[in-house]
Amino acid sequence: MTTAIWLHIANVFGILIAVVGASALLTWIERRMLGLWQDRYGPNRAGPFGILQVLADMLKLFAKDDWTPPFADRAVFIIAPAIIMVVILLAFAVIPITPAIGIVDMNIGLLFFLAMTSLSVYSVVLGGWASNNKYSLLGGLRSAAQMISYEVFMALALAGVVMLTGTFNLREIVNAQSGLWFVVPQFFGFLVFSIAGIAEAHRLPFDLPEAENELIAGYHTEYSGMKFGMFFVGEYASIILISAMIVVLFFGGWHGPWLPPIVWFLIKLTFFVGLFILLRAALPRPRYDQLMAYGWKFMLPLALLNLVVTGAVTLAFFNG
Amino acid sequence: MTNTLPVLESLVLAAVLFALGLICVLVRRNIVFMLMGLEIMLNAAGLAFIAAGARWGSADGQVMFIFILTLAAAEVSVGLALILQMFQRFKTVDVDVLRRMEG
Amino acid sequence: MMIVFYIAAVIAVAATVMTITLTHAVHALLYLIVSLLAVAVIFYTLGAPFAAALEAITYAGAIMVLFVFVVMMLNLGEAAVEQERRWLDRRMWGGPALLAAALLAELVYTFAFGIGPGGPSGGGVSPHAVGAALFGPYLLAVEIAGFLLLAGLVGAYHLGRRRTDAEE
Amino acid sequence: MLHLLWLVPLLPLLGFTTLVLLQRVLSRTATAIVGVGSVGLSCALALAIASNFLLAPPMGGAFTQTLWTWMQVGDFAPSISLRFDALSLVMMLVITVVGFFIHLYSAEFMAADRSYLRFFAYMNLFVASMLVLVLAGDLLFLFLGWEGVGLCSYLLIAFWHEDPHNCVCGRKAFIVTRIGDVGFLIALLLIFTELGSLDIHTLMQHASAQWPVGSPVAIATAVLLLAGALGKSAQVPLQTWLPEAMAGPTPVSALIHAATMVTAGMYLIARTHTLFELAPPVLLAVAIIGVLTLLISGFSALAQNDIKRILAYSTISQIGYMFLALGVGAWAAAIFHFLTHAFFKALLFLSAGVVIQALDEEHDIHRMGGLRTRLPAAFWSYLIGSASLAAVPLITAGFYSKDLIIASVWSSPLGGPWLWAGAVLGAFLTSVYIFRSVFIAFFGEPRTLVGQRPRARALIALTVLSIGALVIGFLEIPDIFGGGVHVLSEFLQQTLPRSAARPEPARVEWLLELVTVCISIAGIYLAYRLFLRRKPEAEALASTEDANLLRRFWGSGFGFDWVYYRVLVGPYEWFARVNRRDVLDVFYNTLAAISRMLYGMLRQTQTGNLRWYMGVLAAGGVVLVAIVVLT
Repeated sequence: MTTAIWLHIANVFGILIAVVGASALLTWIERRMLGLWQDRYGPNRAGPFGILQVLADMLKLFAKDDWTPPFADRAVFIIAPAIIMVVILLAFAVIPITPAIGIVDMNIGLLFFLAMTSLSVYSVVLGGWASNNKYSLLGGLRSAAQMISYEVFMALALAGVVMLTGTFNLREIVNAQSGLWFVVPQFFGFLVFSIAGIAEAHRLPFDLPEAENELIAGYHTEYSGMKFGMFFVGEYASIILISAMIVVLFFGGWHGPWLPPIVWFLIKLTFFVGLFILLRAALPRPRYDQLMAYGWKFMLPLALLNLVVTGAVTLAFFNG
Repeated sequence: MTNTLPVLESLVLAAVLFALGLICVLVRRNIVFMLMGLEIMLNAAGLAFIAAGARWGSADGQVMFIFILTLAAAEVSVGLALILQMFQRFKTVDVDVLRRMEG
Repeated sequence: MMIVFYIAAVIAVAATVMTITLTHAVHALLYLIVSLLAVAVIFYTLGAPFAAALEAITYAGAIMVLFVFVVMMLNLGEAAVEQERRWLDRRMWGGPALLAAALLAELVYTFAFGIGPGGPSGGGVSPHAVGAALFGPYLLAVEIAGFLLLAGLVGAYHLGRRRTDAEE
Repeated sequence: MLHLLWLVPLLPLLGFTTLVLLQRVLSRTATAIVGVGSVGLSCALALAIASNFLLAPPMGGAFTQTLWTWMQVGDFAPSISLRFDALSLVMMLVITVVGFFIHLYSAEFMAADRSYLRFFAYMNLFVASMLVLVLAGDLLFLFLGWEGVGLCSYLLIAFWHEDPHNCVCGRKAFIVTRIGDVGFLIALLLIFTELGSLDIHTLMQHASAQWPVGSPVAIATAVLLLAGALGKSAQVPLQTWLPEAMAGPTPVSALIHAATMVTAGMYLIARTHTLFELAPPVLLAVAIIGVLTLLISGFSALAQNDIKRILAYSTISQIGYMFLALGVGAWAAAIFHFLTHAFFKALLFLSAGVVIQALDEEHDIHRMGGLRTRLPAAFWSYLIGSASLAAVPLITAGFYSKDLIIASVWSSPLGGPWLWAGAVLGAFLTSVYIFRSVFIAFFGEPRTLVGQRPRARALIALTVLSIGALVIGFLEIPDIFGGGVHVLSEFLQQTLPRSAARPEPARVEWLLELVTVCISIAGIYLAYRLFLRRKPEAEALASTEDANLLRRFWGSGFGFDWVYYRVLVGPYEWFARVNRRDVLDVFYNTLAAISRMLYGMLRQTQTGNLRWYMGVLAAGGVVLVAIVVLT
């Protein structure tokens, strides 16, 4: 009993630290990889390959004066960056990394994930609003509309997976893919989910809320110090989260031959994180109206079609 | 799950939330707050349904909650559009201004 | 479980009280969101995890975002807060509070004596059962709810249009 | 062939619908083709069916065609059914043949009218309704045709509705006939409740089986049916509408108010003769009304100056003869007179129409004159029609039919010397007034210039009708004229009972014959003396005080309109005037005031304050829950 509790605690803190650490590390990895693809160096001075750059950035952010602009709404301004950290880290609680590693085995794990991502909107929206700056406000408004819209397609894309497995439990979903990864029967679901995931994490090319060249970093214009750091790390954490969900839902989670489950999971995860960074390097940023039109006029019908076809096929052949 | 569920307590909580929402609707002059009060009341009703559903172990409570949710979504979308419209026309969120519509 | 319930209940009530007393719309909304999340937790303790998730996703995650969105669009500023403070005259609370108290008393009385003896049969209701009920006996209601949403969509779109002066 | 019967009324109805639906498309020529053609087709079909019927009579002398059940409410199941027998055949033939020629004439007569299409639409609808009336096998279906005919009559009298006077005339016709129709409707209800059926054949059988002769219910039914017939056929006391009905176009007067519709009452009585035979007092009333009518309208016609009004009163008077014939049980004689009358009266109206049009809407005979040479076609047709109407012996159709009626009245057990005397006096009057119009209008000095002359279509119609007005009479020739011919009465015996007249010795018959012939000739001679030869003397006589009074009295149709106005219209208008500030309204106004007061009080709650509404709503909720909790 005691062992179980300790194991659980180890699980919790292990994942927590791993995620935060990985997110921090990702800031460096991204810059290096962007440098690679864009034919430049990236941070390469501090430590081997510049890996200590992470530490340097962290020190800088911590050391900075924790300054709140006088015109800002103080309470909300402080809460906003915390929200994204909290909800993203909470969402990791339901991700089954291996049969042994994973914090809770919730029977509504998938819904919990959706709930957390939908709450992450507040971080951006409130941050933008509390800054009391018109660029930030614009960024906040954009993110509210964008994230609410893409949440719809995201949930609809996942409904296909739920139909195939008949459960919201992520662990059971992974187990259901021991034979065939759902990326095959749910390819369109995967496509929609990935794109919506990028939008939810407001990563390039869907980083309209923080578009540097029009909104001067948008919602986090006024942020500095560790509050900015939380936004920053939160964004990378959400990349990892989306990648992890893709792995869990569509690429069989820890399943794979020869290698231990944790390794398989990490390999797949790394692949998708890399893919996201590559997308950032490769794609231009659309206009805001293009983004919304794309979502409602292409993604939504696609997701609905996927849903209908999946439902029809399930009903016809499995009749569960 | 054989342990007892806090049904009665939930119902009381729902009543309290409903009363608070009612106060909000009655006291506030700001139409945004009135809409929020309505949301509180709707949510309290949903809570009561869930509690009742849990009391009988029936799915009907949650079904009703889902319908309330739908209702709330539709209500809020229209209500907020009305607020925007009102603000655009009267430059205020004070419902008492709307008295001029008195017939 | 009961401890979780009581904590959540207290949070819900406290947050709601804050919602209805605060003068700043965004702050009030934040408290309302907290209240809704607390209610979601209560749903979970009542064995309705599906409803809890929906409460968080739809209510807290979508409907409230709309609220925040609109408040942000209105962007009333400090003056509105001041005005709200003036409007919230102490004298105005009496009547509504009395009315609400009467309603509350009646409801509690009903619950206390109306729920009857015997422990709740209990038992959580799985999402599967809810879905089966929704698309079984309640199918017509689902269709009607769909129509309601469509009407809400059209209505909101129509009302939200910014009319030009020529149209007035 | 007989099963095509339903097409006969349908064709004009199709013509009507075509005209109405395509009114924006059809040219004038097309309108005429549709309007006249539909009736022409119907006429041809009717002739074919009639010959078929004559060559191969169906079982029982009647052919019944049930198209469908109109409605079904409990026992009440009137059907859309047609019944075709000798009576219907004669009526149908007259309606279609005369109707067709009048349509043909109208195509020319109305050519300059703005509402050409509307005219033909109404006319077609009228023909369809009239055919429904005479072919219906069910009393309710008959009533449909009856009302359709009334509606068309109204529409056509008020055809030139730009002139308010025409509308007043149309309204008068509608209202007066409606009074009779109420009686008819009550009769329908009575028959249905008493006999349980509205099918004419069935109800006749039931009636003769269930009701003894002279039973109150039979009398009541017959009286009510008679009321309907009086209204439609313009008999005393409901005759006042027909002179006013001359406000419509002349072909309308010819078709509706002379040849066909006004005989509907007579047809109804003939059709339901069983009921009337069960009520001898009513039959007597029919005869007396007939005599009264023919005398009153005969005197009235003497004092008219409007050529169409003369003809209108003459129509009333001739229908009076038919009623007289019906009343004395000479059914076939009535139908015979109907037949001849349809031809010669249509002829008279059409030739009068030619005159009126030629003289640019001139109706007054005193402004005419000398038209004999200037409008020969009109003169000859008018003369033939007048001769037929005045029963000029041997060569005219009117002679044979009127003679048959007068002879029947004498010899019938239901008739008698008094009725006979009235009929003879009427015949004398007829000769006088009609030849008065002939001599004044067509002889003497010309007074008005002649404009438009009749062209081909009108001439065809006039010729055919003239021939009809002369030869139709040979269907029925008394025995004393060398053997005698009884084609029509033999034929009608399939449907109508044989005339109740007792055979008279030849001597008496010769005497009666002589009287009628002399009366007719004497009338014509008197007219000749008064209005052509000795005009100044006659005018001197007419200008005396008493004569003027008499003329005014006769001219106003024995003052029926004046009496009706005093007795009915005046009091009604007085009551309406008095009641303009409705007494009963006080009560309702109080109610309204109370509700307005309550509304005022309730309005106070509608503050427009949203929070107030919410508060009231919540308080209501609290009260409701309290009621639930505490009970």
